[in-house]
Amino acid sequence: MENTRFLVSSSPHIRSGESTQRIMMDVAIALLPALISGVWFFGLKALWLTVVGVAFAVATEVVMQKIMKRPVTVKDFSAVVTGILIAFNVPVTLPWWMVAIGSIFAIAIVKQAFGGVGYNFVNPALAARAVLLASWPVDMTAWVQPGADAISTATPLAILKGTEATGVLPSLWSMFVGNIGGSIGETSALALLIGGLYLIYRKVISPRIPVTYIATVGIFAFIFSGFDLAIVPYHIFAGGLFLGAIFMATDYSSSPMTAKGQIIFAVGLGLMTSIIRFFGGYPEGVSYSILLMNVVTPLIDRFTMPRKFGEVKARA
Amino acid sequence: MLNSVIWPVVTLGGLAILFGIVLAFASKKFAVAVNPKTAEVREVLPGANCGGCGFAGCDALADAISSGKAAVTACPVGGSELAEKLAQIMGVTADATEKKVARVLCGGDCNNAKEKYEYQGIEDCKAAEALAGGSKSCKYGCTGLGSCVKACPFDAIHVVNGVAVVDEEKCTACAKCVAVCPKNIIELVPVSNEVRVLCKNQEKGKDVMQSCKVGCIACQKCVKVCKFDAIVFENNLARIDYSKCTNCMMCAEACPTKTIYANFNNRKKAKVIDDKCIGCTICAKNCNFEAIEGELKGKHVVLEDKCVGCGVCYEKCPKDAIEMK
Amino acid sequence: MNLLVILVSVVFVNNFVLSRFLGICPFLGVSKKLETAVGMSIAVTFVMALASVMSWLVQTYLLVPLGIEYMQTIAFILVIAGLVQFVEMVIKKTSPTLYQALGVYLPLITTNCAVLGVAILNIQSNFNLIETLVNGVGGGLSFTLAIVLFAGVRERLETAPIPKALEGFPIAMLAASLLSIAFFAFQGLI
Amino acid sequence: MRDYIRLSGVLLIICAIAAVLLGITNDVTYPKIQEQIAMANDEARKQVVPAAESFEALDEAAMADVLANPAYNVVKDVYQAKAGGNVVGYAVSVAPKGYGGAVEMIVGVDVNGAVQGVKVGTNNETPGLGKNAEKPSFSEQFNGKTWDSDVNVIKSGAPKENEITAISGATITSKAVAAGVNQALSLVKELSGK
Amino acid sequence: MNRLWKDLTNGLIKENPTLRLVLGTCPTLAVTTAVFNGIGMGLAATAVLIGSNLIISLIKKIVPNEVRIPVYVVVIASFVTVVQMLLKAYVPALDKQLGIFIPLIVVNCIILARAESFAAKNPPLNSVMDGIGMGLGFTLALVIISSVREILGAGTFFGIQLFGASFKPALIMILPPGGFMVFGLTIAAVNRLTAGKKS
Amino acid sequence: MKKLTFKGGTHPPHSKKATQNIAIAKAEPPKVVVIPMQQHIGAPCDPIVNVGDEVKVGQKIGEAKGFVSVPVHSSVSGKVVAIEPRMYTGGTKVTCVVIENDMQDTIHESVSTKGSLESLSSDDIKNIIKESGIVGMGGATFPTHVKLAVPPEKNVDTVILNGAECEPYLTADHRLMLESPEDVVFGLQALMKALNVKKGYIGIEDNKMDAIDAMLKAAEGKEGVEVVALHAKYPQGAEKQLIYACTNREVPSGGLPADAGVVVNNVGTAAAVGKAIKTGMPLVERIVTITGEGINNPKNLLVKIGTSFKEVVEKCGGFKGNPQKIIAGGPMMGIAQFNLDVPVVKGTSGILVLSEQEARLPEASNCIRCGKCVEVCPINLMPASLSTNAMQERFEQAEALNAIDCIECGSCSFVCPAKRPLVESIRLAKREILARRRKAQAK
Repeated sequence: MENTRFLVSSSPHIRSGESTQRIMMDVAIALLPALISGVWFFGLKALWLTVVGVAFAVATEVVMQKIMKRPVTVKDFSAVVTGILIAFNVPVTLPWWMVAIGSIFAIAIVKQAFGGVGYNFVNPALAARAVLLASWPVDMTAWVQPGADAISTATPLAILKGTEATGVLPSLWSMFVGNIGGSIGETSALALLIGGLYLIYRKVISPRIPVTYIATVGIFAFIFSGFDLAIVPYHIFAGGLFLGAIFMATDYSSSPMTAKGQIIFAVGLGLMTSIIRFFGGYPEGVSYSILLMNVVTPLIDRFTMPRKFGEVKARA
Repeated sequence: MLNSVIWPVVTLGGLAILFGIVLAFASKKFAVAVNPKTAEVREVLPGANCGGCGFAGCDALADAISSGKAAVTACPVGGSELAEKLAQIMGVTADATEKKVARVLCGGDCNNAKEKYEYQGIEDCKAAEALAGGSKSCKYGCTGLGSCVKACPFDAIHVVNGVAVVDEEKCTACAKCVAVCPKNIIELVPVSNEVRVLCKNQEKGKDVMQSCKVGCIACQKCVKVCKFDAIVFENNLARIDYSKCTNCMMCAEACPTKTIYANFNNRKKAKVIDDKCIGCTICAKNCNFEAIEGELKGKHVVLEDKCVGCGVCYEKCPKDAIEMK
Repeated sequence: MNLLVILVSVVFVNNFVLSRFLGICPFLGVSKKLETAVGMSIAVTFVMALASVMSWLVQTYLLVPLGIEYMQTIAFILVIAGLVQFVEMVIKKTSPTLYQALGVYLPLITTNCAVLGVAILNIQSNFNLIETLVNGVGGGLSFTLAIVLFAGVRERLETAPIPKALEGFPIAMLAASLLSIAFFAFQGLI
Repeated sequence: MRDYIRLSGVLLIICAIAAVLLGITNDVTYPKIQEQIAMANDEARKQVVPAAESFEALDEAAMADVLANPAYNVVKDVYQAKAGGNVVGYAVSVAPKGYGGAVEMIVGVDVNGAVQGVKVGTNNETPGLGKNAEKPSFSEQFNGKTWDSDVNVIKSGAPKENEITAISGATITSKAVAAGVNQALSLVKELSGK
Repeated sequence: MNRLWKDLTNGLIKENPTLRLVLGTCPTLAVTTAVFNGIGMGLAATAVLIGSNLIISLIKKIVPNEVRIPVYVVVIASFVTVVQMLLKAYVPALDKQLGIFIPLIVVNCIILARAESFAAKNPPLNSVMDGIGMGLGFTLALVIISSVREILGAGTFFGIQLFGASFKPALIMILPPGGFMVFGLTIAAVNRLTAGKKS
Repeated sequence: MKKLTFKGGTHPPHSKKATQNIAIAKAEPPKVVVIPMQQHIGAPCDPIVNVGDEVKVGQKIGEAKGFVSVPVHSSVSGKVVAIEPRMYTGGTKVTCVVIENDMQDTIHESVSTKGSLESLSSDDIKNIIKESGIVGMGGATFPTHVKLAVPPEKNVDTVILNGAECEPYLTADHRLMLESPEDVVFGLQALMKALNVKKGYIGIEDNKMDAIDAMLKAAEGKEGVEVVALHAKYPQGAEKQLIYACTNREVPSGGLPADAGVVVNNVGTAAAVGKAIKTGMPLVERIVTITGEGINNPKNLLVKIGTSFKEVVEKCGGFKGNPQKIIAGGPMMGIAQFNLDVPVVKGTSGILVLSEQEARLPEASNCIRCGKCVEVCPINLMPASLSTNAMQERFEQAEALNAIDCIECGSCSFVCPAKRPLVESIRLAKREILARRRKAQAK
C-alpha cells in the first residue's frame, strides 16, 4: 500500500457506457431491414453492391490511416455505415466498381482528409452519391423494376415531374413497402421506418430532424402542387426522403448540435427538397438538399447557441 | 491611322489625369506615418494582396505582424523562408543587443526527478499543472507534456526524456514557449552564454533532494566560487546574472548536484600572441585564477591548466595581444 | 421576371465563385473567419454594383461611340481601380467605423477578378443598365453566399486534425470542392 | 500642386504610350478579327445550308417583325442563303433555353421546308450529358424533318417520321434543341409565305 | 549568367506561382478542363508576364510611388489587350474557349505580384527571365492539372481519345468540383514532395 | 408528491447501495491529527498555538484572517507537536497544526450551549456560525457566515437546504437526514432566523425516499419549512440547479444565489449549525462516506477533522485488491489524491477508492458531434465546441462561448461517447481566461 503510485486525473472519474462504436453499430443494425428489403426487391446484386461498398470503405479507412500514421479506427464501425449508405444510394444496376469509387471518395476525401470521423462537414455517403451522379449520370439513373428480370423503369418522382419519363404511378402501398424503382436502400419506407424507430428507441437519434424534415416536405409539396392533397403522400414516400431523413440528415458530424439548430436545419431541408423536386433540374432533391444544408450547418450552429442558464433575459 | 490613335490617347489620358489628381489628393490627405518596422515587414512580403493570410492584403498583414497581432508564419504564400526573414526582422529588438535563444531551466528528466503519481488526462502542461502541479514530485519542474512543443512555430523545442529541450539552431527567440510554460522555466538567454542553472525549485535543500537528483539544494558553493559576482542567490535558488557571467564555468565545476550545466566543449583558453605582448602585466593582474605568469616587460604565458576561459585578460589587454581559442 | 431570373442565375445556379471560378483568391484567402468574410463580401457587393454601373456607362457612352471597344479591358480596370481608391478615401474620411469594418478590404478588391469579370460579363450579355445593376448586385451576393458558407465551414476546419500534407490551401480546395458539389442542388433551377 | 502635375503627368505619359500601342495593334488586327468572325459565321451557316454560296441578312424591318413576334421568342437572327442569285434556304440562329441557360444554335432550312442541318454552338449544358447535343450523331437526326409537323422527342424506341431520340439522361436539352428547330421551321415557313 | 538561370528556374518549381504560392487560382480552375486550353492560357499569361515585367523593370525609376499600382495595371492591361487581339485574329478557337479569362489575366495575381515583388526591384534582363520562368511555371501547373482533368474527366488527352469506348470517364473531373479537387490534391502532392526534399 | 427538477443533466449510476443502509459509526479517535489552517475558500488562518502547547477539543487553534475566512478548532485534546506545511487534499502544502491525541477527549471550557433559538438574535446566530468555523460541508467549503451576510437590497426570502446528494456513491447526507433529521430542521430554522426569512426548503432526491419521509416527519409543524422531492438526476445538487428546481428562479450568470433571493446550504452545514447552537461544539468532526470497489468494508464514519486518509481507510478494513485511484469527494467532482497522508478536512464528504479497472478512464477518440454534451449541460453551454477551442488554446473563442459559466459538474465528460476530456479542457480554459483577465486588470 505504501509504494503504489496512484492514478490522478481531473474529475469526473467515471464515464457512461456509451461509445462511438456502440452508436455506429446501432446505426448499422437499423439499416438491416432496409438491406433485407433491398435484397428482396432487387435480388442478390443488392447485397453484392453493399458488400463492395462496405469493403472498400473499410479498406480505404485502413489505408488512409496507415498513410497518415494515425491510429486505425475501423473498429468504430463508422466506415461500415458509410459503405452501406453508399450502396443504398445507388441503383442496383450500377457497376460494382462505381460503388467502390464512391466508397473510396467518401472515406479518403470527405472523411479522412478532413480529420476522420466527426470532422467530415458533409455526409460522406451523400457526397459520394453526388460525385457518382455527376460523373456517370446515365448509370446512376438506370432504375429497374423490382424483380429478377431488371426491366428498366422510372422512379415515381420522375414520373411526377414528367420531364424524364412517362409512366404510371405505382400504388401507395407498393411505395410504402418498397415495390418500386429506385436506389437499393431507399425504396422501402416501411423498412427504413423500422430502423428509424430502433434508433430513436436506442436514443441514437432524436426524432426532431426526421419528423420535421418529412413534415416540411409534405407541407411544401401541398403548397407547390397548387394545394393538391393527393400528391402529398407520393412526395413523402417516394424517393430517398425516408432514407435521407432518418439516416443521413441525422448524421452527427454534418448536422447541427443544438435542438433549435436541428429544427432550422430540417425545415431548410424540407424546403430545399421541395424546391428541387418542383422547380429544379432533378426529379429528386433529398441528397442535394442534405449536402447543401450540411454546408450551412456551421452557420446554423453558430447562430443557435443555446441561451446559457442565467443569461439576463430581454436585454432590449 | 490618326483616328485610331487619338481617341484611345484622349480617353486613357483623361482617365489617367483624373486618377493622378485623385491619388495625389489622397496621398496628401491621408498620408499616414508608417511604423518603420511595418515598412520593413511589408518590404519582404510577397505583395500579391491575395488575402491568403486572412488579413486584408499585404499592408494589413505587415501591420499585424509588426504589432505582434499575427505570427511571422502568417503568410501562406511566402512559406518558411519568408517566416525566417520575418522572424529576423521581428527578433531584432529595439536595443539591438545580441541574439537570444530560449532555454529550458530544468534538468528533472525521467531519470532525475521522481513521479508522485501517474497522470491521466490532456497532454498539456497547464492541465497537469492544475492537478497538484503535475505528476513530478517537483512542482517547479518541467512536466514534460510539451505545451511548449505545440506552441513553437519553428519546431525548435522537443520533449526529450521528460524534459523540454530547445534546438538553439532553430530557435528564433519568439518567446511563444516562454509565454505558454505554466512553470515559467523557459527563459530567453543570450546565445553566447554557455552556463545555466537547470533548476527553479525554491524549496529548502532537503525537500529538493527528495524530489529530484539534480535540483538546486541551495548549498551556495557556486556563489562562493564565482569570481565575478555573477550568481545571484535568492529563494533558496541560484540564478545567473548573464550580464556578469564570463563563461568561466567554475560554478558548474563546483556544483555538487550538477544542477549548473556548462558546455565544457566550448570552454576557451586564453593564449598570448607573443608578437604583440609588451609585458605590461595588466592581464596577469586582472586574472582571477592566477593563470597568467610573466615578468614586467617580458612575454607573458597563460598556464593552460589554470585558465578557465573567462576572457577577462582578453578584454583588459591594451594591445590585443590575447586571443581566446 | 427577367431580373429575377438574372438574380437567381447569378447567385445560385451559376454561382460566381463555385461554378464560374471568379474571385477565388479572396474566396480562399479571406474566408478564415466569418467576420472578415462578411466584411469582405459587403465591400465586394458594394464595389461590384458600382463597378457594373460605371463600366456599363463607360462602355455605352465612351467606348462604343468612339469605336474603341477594344480598350474595354484597360478602361474597365482603370475605372475599377479608381473607384476602389475613391471609395476607400470617402469611407476613411466619413466614417472610421465603416472603414474598419469594410474599408480595409478595399485594396483586395482591385485584384478580385470577380469585379472585372462581372463588368465584362454585363457587356457580353448585352444587359441594359437595370439588368447590369441587378447582375452586379447579384454577383456580389453570389460571392457573399459562397464565402460566408465557406467561412463557416473553414472555422470548423480550423480545429480539425487535418493531415499535414493537406494543411492550408489543399484542404481549403477540397472543402470548396464539396461546397461546389452541394451547389449542384441549384442546377436547373432556371 | 506640383505633386498633382507630377503624378498625373507620369500616369498620362504611360497611358498615352499604352493607348498608342493599342491603337496601332488594333489597326493591324481589326480587319483580321472581322474576317475571322465573318468566316466563322459563314462557316457555320454553310454547314447547315450546304447548298448556299452566300448569305444575306434579312432586312431590318422584317427582322424587327420577327423579333417582336412571341412565337419566335428564341430566334436571334435570320440569314437568307443564296446560290446563283436565288434563295435556296435560310440559316436561322436560335437560342432556346436548355438545362443550363440558352443553347445557341443555327438551323438551316431549305425552301421546301426541310431541315438541312443543325449546329449547336455555345451552351452551358452539362458536360457528358446535354453537351452531347453538340455531337453530329444527335443533331443529324433533325436533317430532313420538315415544317409539316413539329419535331417530337422520345426517350427510347424507334423514332417515327417526326421524332428524334433524346440524348440519354438529357431530355431537357434534347427538347430545347427540338424547340429551337421547330421555331426555325415555322419561321421559315412564314417567311417563305407558305 | 548563373543568376539569370536561377531567376528562370525559380518560378518553375521552387516558387511555382500556382502550386507553391497559390496565385492565379481563378484561371487555373476555370480553364483546365482540357490540356489545350491550359496550355493556351499558360502561354498567353506568359507573354503578358514577360512583357509587363520587362516594361515595369525599365520604367521603375521614373514611376512615383503613389501611382505605382495604377501604372503597373495600365501596363499589364495593355499587354493583355494586345494578346487578346492577337488571339482573336489568329487563334479564334482558343479565344472562344478561354473567353472571359483572357481579359481577366489583368487581375491575375501572379502578374501584379511579380511586377511588385520582382520587376520593380530588378534589372530588365532578370525580370524577363523571371517572367519566362514564372509564366512557364504557371503553364506547367496548368498542364498538370488539365491533363489529370481531361484524362479522367473526358478520357482524352489533347482531344485524342485515349481509351476504348467502354471507358466511362468521370465527368465530375471536368465539372467545377473536380477542378477544386484536382488543384487541391496537386498542391498537396507538391507540398509533400518538396517537404521530403528539404529535410 | 410532485417531483421537481431542472433542464439538462444526466443519470450516472447511483452506486449508493454499499453504504446507504449502513448507520453512521463513530470512528475511533486517531493518535495524531493534522489540522490544515486552510480548509475553506478564502484567507488561511494564523495558528494561535505553539509547538508544545496543550489543547482541548473545540479549542480554537487558528484565527480567521479577514472576513472571508473562518477559525479552525482542535478536534482532539493533546499536545501540539508541530506547525509546518503539510500536503492536504487540495494537492499543495499548507500550514498545518499537528496534534498528538492524549485520548482524553477533554472538552474546552468555551464549549457550552448557546441557548434557545428564541433567545438569540439574527446577529448572534451569525456570530456563532462564524466562531464555530462552519463552512459549506457539501464540498465547496465556502464560509457559511459570509453566505448569510447578504446585503438587504438583495431581498433574500428563501433558504434552501441541499439534501440532494446527487454525487454517486456518497451517502453521508442521506444517513444524516435519516438519523438526525431534527438537527437538520433545527439548523434550517436557525439559518432562517439569521436571514430573517419565512420560507425554507429541504430538497432531497427521490432515490432517498426514506430520508424524505424522515425529514417530512421532523419538519411537521415547523412553520415555513417544506420538504421537496427532486428527481434523482445529476447535478441536482448544484446550487443554481437546485434553486431553479425549488423556486423556478434562475441565478443570473456571474451572480450569486442571493441575486435570485435565495441562500443555499448543505444539510450537513445546517446540522453543524444546529449542533453549534445546541451544544456549543464547533466544527471538529464530520460524516464521511468511505466506499468504492477498492475498499473492504464501506462505511459512513463520523471522523475527527485532521485524521489521515490512511487511518480512515484502515478503519474500513483497508484496501481490497490493488486500488488505483483515491478520490476525496464523489466521482463526478471529487479530487483524485496521490498521497494517503492527507487529512480529512471540513469539506471531505467522502473517500472513494476505485479499483484498477474502474480507475483507468477509456481512451478519448474523435468528437463525433453527437450533441449529447449539449443536451446534458445544465448551463446550456456547448461543451464540445468549448473543449475543441480550449484544447487548441483558442481561449478568446472559448470565452465567447461562455466558458466561465461552466460549473464543472462533469455531466458532459460523463456522457460523451467518444470519451473526450470535456470538463477537463474547459477547466483549463477557465483558468487561462481568468488569468488573462487578471493580467488585463493589472495593466
